[in-house]
Amino acid sequence: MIDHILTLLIFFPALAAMLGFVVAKDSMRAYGIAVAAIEFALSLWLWYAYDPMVSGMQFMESTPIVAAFGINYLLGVDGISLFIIILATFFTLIGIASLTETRRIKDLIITLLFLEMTMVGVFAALDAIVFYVFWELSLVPMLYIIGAWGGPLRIYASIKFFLYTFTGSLIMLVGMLFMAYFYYQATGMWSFSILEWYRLILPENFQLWLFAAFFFGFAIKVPMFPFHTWLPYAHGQAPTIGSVILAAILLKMGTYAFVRFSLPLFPDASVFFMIPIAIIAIIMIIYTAMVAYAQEDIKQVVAYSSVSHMGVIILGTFALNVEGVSGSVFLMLAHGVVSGALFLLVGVIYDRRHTKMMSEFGGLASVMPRYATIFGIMMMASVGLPLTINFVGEFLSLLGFYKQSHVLTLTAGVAIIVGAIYMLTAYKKAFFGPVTNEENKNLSDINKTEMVGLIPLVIVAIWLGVYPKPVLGPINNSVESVIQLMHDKAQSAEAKERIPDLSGKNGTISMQEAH
Amino acid sequence: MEVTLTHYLVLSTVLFAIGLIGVMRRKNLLMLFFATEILLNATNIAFAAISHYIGDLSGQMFAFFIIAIAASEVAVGLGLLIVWYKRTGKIDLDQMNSMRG
Amino acid sequence: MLEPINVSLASLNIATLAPMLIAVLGALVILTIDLAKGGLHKSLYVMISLLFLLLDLGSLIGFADVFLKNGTVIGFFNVMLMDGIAILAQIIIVVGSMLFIPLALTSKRFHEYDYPEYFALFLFMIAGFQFMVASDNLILIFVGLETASLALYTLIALHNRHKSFEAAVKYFTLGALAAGLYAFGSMILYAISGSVEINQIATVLAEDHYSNIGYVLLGMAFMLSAFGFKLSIVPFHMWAPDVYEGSSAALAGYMSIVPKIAGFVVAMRLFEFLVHSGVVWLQVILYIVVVVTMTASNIWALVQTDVKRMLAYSSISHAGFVMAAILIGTTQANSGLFLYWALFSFTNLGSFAMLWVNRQKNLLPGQSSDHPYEKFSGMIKTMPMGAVMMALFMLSLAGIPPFALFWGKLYMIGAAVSSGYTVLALIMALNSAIAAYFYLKLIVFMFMKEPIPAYQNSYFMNASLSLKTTIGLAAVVTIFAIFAVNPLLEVITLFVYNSGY
Amino acid sequence: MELYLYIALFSPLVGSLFAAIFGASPKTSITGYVTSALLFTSFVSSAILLNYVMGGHTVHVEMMTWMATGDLYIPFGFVVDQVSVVMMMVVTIVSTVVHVYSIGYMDHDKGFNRFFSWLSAFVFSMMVLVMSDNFAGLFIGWEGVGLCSWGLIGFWYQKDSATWAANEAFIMNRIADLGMLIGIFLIYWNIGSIQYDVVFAEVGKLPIDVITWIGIFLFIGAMGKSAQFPLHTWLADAMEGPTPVSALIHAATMVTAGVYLVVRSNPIYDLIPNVGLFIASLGAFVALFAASMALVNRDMKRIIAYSTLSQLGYMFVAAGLGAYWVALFHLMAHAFFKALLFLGAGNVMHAMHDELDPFKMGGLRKVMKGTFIMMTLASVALAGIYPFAGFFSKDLILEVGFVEHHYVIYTVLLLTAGLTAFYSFRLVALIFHGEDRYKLFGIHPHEAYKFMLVAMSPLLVLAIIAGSFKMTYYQLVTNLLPSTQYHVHSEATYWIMTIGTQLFVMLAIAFAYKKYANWNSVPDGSSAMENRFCYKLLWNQYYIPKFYEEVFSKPYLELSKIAWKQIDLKIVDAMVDTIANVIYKTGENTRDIQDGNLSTMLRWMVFGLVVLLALAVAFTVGYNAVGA
Amino acid sequence: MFEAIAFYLFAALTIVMFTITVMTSQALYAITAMAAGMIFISAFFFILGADFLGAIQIIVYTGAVMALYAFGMMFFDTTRNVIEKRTNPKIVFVLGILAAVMVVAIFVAPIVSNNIHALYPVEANVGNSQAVGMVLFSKYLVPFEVAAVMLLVAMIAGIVLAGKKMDKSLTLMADDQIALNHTSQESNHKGGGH
Repeated sequence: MIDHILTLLIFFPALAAMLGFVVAKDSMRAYGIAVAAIEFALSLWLWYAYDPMVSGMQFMESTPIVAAFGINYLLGVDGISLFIIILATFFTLIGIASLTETRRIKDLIITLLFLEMTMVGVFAALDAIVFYVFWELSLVPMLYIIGAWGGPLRIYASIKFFLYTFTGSLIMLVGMLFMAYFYYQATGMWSFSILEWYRLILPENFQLWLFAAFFFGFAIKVPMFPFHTWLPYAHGQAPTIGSVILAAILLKMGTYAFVRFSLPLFPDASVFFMIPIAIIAIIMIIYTAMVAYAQEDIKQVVAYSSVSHMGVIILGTFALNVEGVSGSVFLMLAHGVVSGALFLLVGVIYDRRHTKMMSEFGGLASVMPRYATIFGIMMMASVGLPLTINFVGEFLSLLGFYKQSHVLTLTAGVAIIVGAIYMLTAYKKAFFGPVTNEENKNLSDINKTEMVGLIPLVIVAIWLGVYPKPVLGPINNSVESVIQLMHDKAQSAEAKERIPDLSGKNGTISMQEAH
Repeated sequence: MEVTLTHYLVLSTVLFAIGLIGVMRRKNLLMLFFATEILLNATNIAFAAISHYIGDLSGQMFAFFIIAIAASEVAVGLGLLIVWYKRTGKIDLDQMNSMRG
Repeated sequence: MLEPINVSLASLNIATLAPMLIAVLGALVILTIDLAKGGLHKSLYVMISLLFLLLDLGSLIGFADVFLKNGTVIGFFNVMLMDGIAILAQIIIVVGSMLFIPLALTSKRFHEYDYPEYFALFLFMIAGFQFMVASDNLILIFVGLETASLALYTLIALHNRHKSFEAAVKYFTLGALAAGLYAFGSMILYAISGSVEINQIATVLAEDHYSNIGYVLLGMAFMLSAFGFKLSIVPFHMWAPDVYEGSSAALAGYMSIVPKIAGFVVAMRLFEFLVHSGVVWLQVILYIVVVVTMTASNIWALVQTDVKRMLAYSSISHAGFVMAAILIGTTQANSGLFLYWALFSFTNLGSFAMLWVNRQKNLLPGQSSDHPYEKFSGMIKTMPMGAVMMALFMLSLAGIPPFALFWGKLYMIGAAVSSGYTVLALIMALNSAIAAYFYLKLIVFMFMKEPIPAYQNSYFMNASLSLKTTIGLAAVVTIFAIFAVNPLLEVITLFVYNSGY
Repeated sequence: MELYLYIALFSPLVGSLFAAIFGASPKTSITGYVTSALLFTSFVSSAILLNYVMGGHTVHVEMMTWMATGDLYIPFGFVVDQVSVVMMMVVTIVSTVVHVYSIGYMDHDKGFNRFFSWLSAFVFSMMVLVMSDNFAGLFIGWEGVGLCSWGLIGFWYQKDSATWAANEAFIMNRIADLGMLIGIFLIYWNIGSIQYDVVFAEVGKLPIDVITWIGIFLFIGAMGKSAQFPLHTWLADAMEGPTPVSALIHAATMVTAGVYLVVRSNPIYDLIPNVGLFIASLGAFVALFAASMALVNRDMKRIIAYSTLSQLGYMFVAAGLGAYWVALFHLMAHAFFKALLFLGAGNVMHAMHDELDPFKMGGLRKVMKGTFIMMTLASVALAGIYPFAGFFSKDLILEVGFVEHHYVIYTVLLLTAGLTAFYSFRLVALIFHGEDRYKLFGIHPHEAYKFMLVAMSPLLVLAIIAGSFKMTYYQLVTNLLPSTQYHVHSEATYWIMTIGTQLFVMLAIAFAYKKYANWNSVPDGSSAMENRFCYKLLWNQYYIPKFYEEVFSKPYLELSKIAWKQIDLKIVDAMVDTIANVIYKTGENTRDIQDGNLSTMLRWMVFGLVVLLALAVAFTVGYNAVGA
Repeated sequence: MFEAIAFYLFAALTIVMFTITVMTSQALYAITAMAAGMIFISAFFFILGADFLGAIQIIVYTGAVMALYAFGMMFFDTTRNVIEKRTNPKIVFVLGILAAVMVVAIFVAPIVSNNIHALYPVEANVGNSQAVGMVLFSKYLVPFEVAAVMLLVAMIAGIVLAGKKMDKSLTLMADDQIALNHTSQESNHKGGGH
């Protein structure tokens, strides 16, 4: 069974969703929780069975689908994808467990389970087409969630979300086909296996074009400035659960894909585009932080903050060294946990007041102290306080990029300032001050259902901030092999120099492990 | 002053163009059908001429089949027109405007 | 004196006629039964048609076997040409017909199904298409084309309402013009090559080193116009939306599949040798045509208010997409064409069948067409299964993986990329994105809006067991296409490659 | 000893968590007792460690790995050496006192439990800060104290000014923290480690410009935490927090973290005297600058805050000039008397029902004898009168300036010493002497709880006698810090200087008493002095907060709004929508091509044909041209 | 010479006739002119030695097709003046003439080819009809049969479309109406039988 655990992980929720059609409406939540819990347990088992000392792919599965065109059902996880998968199952569980939606809950849970399949699938796929299949398929449940349970502008938002990402990924698809064609030219065989592609060394000008093609798909998904405008709408209109999953997992697909595709496939292009992308990342960081600061709707603040944080992730990714990339992968998890939690928290107050305008709140800290506390913890995590999960990622990302450019990192580091500005201001507006609005006077504090969702997130946010090693270790090992691969493949002198050579360092790494 | 294949081809073209003009110009469906007949006939001349000038029978065969096709078309076309006329009392194509866009 | 011709029966390969003859025979049987006893139920005729189509298919599979062993079979003085693409196209034609004919078994009565002649004409039409693809003789192609077309005009008109007559007349008139263009084009080709067989024309042209290039281009311009009509290429597409709207959904779906594959095969025979000979004009023209057709029809589809009309424009767009195969001209592209069309036929079968089961007999006040988007509003709440199915087909049409059409698109774009048509590949990709909008629009209506009570009665009004089965079949194929792609692709590539395309 | 280290470190955390459990519930006194007890435990452990360290040992533990990736390896490592143990002692003493004091001070506050949770958490963070054996650990504490400071300044969150001040403090600190982060990055990429021992051993091998950058960036971090100009505005605003908080955080411990950082990084700063000089100059400037603002302020706590700022300037002067042990010594002494001063002010506030304007007090010595004595003595210590703590530490700094031949700095510091004495005793005089102006406001002041006064007494003792530990302290810390002795070469000069300074200071005190001891009215802004430019300048803190408001805050908000409404919505987003709309509109506008008329269709077909033909002709011409 | 005169004469006649067909607003003129044009075309066939084709042309076109059209004209009552709304008449002529000009532009170049091999050469000693017959029933047997099917299709189509059954549309009738209609027809039928 362990040999096929990835298949199991991917298709179990889908299967369960099918069966879910039979389950009675009022029992649906319990069913959903059960399924998600089993799935989560499976993913934990995956972690347990994962050998952290191995940097390559594990639990590989391979079955030809379209042999004539080189498409295989090829799965595997390494340190980079393992934890995002766990994050996905974790958030599905938490999302369903703390679900407060009452309208057509059966449809919602079935949709969520399908969504879980696609999420796990994206991160487990090692074949570009399989990856693409899940990547695109994930749009559909999300479209439905936003469009059917969302706010007044939900249709506009959902279509915008769908079309925007769809357009980007189609360009990416062309890139993938190109890649396969290059592989075909080089070897005489069709293959979409990423691992096979890794072995190709492409001429630099092709790398640039292909990088650009992939970039569109990933950048829109991330979303990177200036392709980010679908996100505020999507978040603004989506129901809580939709925002949570979107922020926690779906956005990670883009950044994950950068690590999985762009870096190892196009090392020279990565170096070539490093500075422009870093500049975009910095614009994302500062500009969206400013936009977040100007928001009146607390959910939009969190939404824009997501974009801002994704900028740091991108920056770390394009640090092209172990510290930066590990940091960005870790920050993906961190941002998932934190922004997911923040959206859940916004949902809590939305459920009570049916508004997200900060001007409607004020003084919530005295009415809902527990809520304010949890929100505060998560806000501080979002701001990147040390010993919270975000700090580890942000620190490493910025640290990594510092190697590449001092000035840009300094500019990007403004993130920690502007992040604090909008977050603290928003927190102040919503929670501090006297209770001015009559409607807020009798709000009930967080209830058990909501706690179920939030407490684990708080625990994770602090636990991994204090002791990131169990996660960071496997990530590090896998990232090292990626970086080494990049170094070996790099052709231009600049790329050779920018991407560190780790081949001589294995000894020191194991020494550090011994500490 | 020899008549060459080119003469026939040009003649055919001219007739074909007349047919095209008719097709575009006519609003009365029946008269429009006349114009389609002209198209086919124009082609027939050219087929026969080519057949003659290169000494091959295939062209004549083609023309033969075109005549057959023209005849069938007339049958079906008139059938359609009859139904349409029964319903609307008109065969003016400007009246056919229930679908657009 | 004329020498008597000695022809050995064996060299005629009469068997090459078998598939078409089966269809014709079927039609005659139906007519005979009707003569013997009138007023029989349509289900009888549906089943008879199915049976004969099954026989037809059997014979085609037999040919496929022969083809794989001995290669192309030529019969009847080189008139019949049973090569790989002919067989493939015929299989698609026959299978497509078999899928659509059960849609006649609606629970409501519609005028055309009261005619046994309807089924006879249907089979004649299939025979016509089969002749069209199984020959490279321009005469036989023409005759086959006209047989099929005339039958099709009638089938449309038999729906017997105002719009269907209008559709039939429009289709017929434009068809007549197209026929004229075809004839004129053939004439020019004949003038420069002295032959009406495409192979022969190609040979002669090559031997002449295209010295009469003006004539060639002229002929091709006419041919392209004629086939542009058949394949609904912009600006020869204008019949399509009106005809689709005017005819019954079942027939509209059929029209979007079967006639076009026949057209594609002929277009492949006719244009591809020129593309391969490096006739820049054709490459440029085809490039423009493909791009314009895809894009323009997608843009027009965006603004439609009727689902069937939207699907009409979408079919035009898909045809344009597939036309790219002819431009690219590699084995991969041509295989992609067949793969695409095979998958497309199932998806489109599903979507049109969904429209068909939801067809009302009489329009509501204020309703101007059969299937306005509003009709599907909130369907998830009233007809969840139906809405899911419809959404499935829409997603497939939009090219969302892993549904059927995605694989076709993937392979086609892949073919474009492999042949250096990068910009084309990008345009194809971006067009899919534009197209996604109007497919999504229907999904939005079904899943995200509130139901409109007036339309509640029209859902599944027409449904019968066989319709549902058909839809189910289409859905299954659409979902699980992923498993069918590889075998299909292998077979198709084998056939296409061995036919020299 | 490791055990004591862990006890010292973690007992505040345990206390904090314990209090946090009751965080949202109404007052439960037990939280106060438990946290105080735990802090006392921490203090005892620190004392034991001090004793151990005095024996010439250090304790260095590595608890566990924190971050390890690539070449980066950051453990949770803690070191108790001569420097950190001094800080530990300061922190634990002051915080124990403050905790006990707060039990009384926060007696009637709804957020009693929350307060103790935050306060203990602060102590924990501070302990992490001082005990860490690497820069990342330091940064944890660094940000941790920032967080707790935020929580405590904004403790009364219903008050808008409090939360505003909290945010200001946090954000300003963040600006500095960025500098510190960059400093850490620089260290890591140049040395490959951020462990103190490795860094200090290796730093000498780096090119001097790199070291300079490291020094600058680390100091930027220190500037924020220690509220040096231009990041100083938050400290005065931070007085919105409860007074014990001001005593502990904004006087004794947190704000001195910057000094600690520079002291700790002495091997780095030793290599870059230019940066050191800059630090010293800035310190001197801030000393004078802050003192000047204190002269006219009418907010008791702000006056003390400016005095803190001023004293921090002194410390930086010492640290910048390489007299690290002097800086640390002043840090320690200052912690005691300044905390005492603040706690005294807290008593006054309590008595005066949170009235802060000393002009509205007067004559309080009659009702608050204990507090009066304590505050006066603390002020004496602050003014640097022999034999109080301030004399030893502050005069030493003056000497350093003199010995190192920085006479400008010396002069500035001397002047500042006079100002310090003046404003300190202005405050004392206004509060405790003169007429009972508070009666005008119907307030009935009362002395604080006894135990609060008792709790303050250790600080009083230390403020008086701390100077006598000078040599012991010197012996201890110079194990780690450069052991430069600062003696004026000529005995005569030394005596002239010392006595001169003392006289100058006493003169200032006398002047303050003369001017304010018999004050009898509440100024209303109409007097001539209050309308003078200088007064207004000082009163408005040199218009710096306003400047920040106008130049940074408001434009940033405006810019943000522009970024959102003009750029994001109207350009970036509109662009996307425009593309979609153009496509859609194209459809709308061209759909009439399909007008449903058969004639039109036929014409379009012929049109298509004509286009194809035209192209055919054109290409034919082209082909022939090429062929010819 | 004779050939040339005949060609130009008939060419001119045909063009005039067809122009009348296309341009006139009198339906009767149009059909008459077209019939005449058809006959003139058959003249070309005879000139070109395609006797069989000429005969067919006269029989099928001028006979059958024209008769059908004449019937249609009477049925549709269009023997009189046909009023047609003209929209953008210029475009029509511009497009038509452009098409012609461009085709002619190519056609004026003679066909250069050495590789045209007559597959079924016209032999001087064989009559045209005989030759056509030989080819038609060997090589073109299949198209011939398919053409037969096509005519069958056209016949069925014509009958079905023009039939009485089309007068009532089942498509538009509700179920109960159909049932009603059906029973009334049945009873009519029975009644008629009695």
